[in-house]
Amino acid sequence: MRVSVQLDDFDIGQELDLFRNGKSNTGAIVSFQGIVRNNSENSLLNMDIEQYPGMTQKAISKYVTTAVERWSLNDALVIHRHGKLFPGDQIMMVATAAIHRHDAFQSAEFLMDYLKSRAPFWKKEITKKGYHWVESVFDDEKALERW
Amino acid sequence: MRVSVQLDDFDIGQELDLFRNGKSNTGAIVSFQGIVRNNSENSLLNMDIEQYPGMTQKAISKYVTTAVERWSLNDALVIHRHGKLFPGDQIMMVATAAIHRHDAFQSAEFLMDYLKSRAPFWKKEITKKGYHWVESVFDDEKALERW
Amino acid sequence: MIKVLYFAWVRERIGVPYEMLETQSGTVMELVEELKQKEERYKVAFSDLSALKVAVDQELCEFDAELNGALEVAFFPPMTGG
Amino acid sequence: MIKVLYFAWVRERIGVPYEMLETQSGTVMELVEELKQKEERYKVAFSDLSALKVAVDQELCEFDAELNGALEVAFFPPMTGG
Repeated sequence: MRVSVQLDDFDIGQELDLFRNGKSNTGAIVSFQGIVRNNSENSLLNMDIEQYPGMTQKAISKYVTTAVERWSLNDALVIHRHGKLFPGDQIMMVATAAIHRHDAFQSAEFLMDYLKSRAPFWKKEITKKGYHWVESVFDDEKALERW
Repeated sequence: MRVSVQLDDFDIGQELDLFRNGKSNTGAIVSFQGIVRNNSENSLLNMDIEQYPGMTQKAISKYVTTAVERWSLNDALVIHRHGKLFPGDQIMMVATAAIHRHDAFQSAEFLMDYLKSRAPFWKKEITKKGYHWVESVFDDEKALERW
Repeated sequence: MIKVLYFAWVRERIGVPYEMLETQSGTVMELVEELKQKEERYKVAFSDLSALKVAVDQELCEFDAELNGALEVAFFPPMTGG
Repeated sequence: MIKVLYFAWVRERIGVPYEMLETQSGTVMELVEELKQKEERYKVAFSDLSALKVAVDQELCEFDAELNGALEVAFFPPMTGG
């Protein structure tokens, strides 16, 4: 299990290669990659992600531990960036490794749902007209109910 | 959209990097990686995957087209290997790109469920004691019902 | 003439990956019966049709599917890819 | 002394990322009321508590949570990571 909160970009291929090695009964790896997407007017200059330094790592680790136990995962990985990001940049990734695909899918979705609404990150979008804080979506909060 | 049925291994990092480029409203990419896992006695020497050459590409493409339409995907990718594979080798990968994570997750699961039970591949496991054809699992057939 | 293909253990039981056949059978089921009459190895391979799947011209179908004009019929166990 | 932290637009409205406070408040809610009495900017930031979340010692909690012995309280809007 690894949780990294970082300013720097990451190489998803390298991360998945490291992640795959050494568990001879892993049959399924699911990864999720979050990317800064432009807004509908294509006016996004950049995004700024603020975090709560003391709490972030701890909160994510708690959800990762829960996922590993609940779905008997062989391994789980979360990388989340903060700071200034541009359209097309990677924001974060999650990877889960399991014997069977269903556990890998379910746990990756669980982690994403919790990261979205419970990990202390806040996104600010900077456009030509100014900036605004991204508002949380009702659906994201709602998504937690199924777990 | 790309479907490749091939003998050769692939580099998932390179594939995901290519896949990510050039769709400015993609916010979510989900990937699935299937890996040859050893059996419970750790006696697997290798696996041999047979295919129905004329039909494989066509059948997979049909499910990919269905997924892209049903979940408004920006892109989808399937790579599936055949031939002789060893424990730890990659068997296949699926990747889906969408605006929102839920569509990317759902379509990747849909594609996996259909590939498992509807793409013409057959796995043979070779162990020290001989070989046997992997039997289809009731759950895999059952998984199709939810789509 | 129709091309009949066999995969996985069906291929092993019948002994060839494919064969070209002259047939008057109107449906897959009739073709199966015709083959079973021919030789023991077909009887063995087709003994339990619930363990088999069939594709006509590379499309999955049922055993009561018609053959009219088909170029290819394939018999195989349930798929296990992915 | 307790460290009070603010994030995102809460930080912007209050004007500082954190401050050290001497307080007798027994719950988060009492602390919020105490701050609102102090200055207009707190009143603005805490005007709609349903739009805010709170963590005591880096654990999410409700506004009626007790403060006894807590080292850190943080106020922020709903998270939008991932």
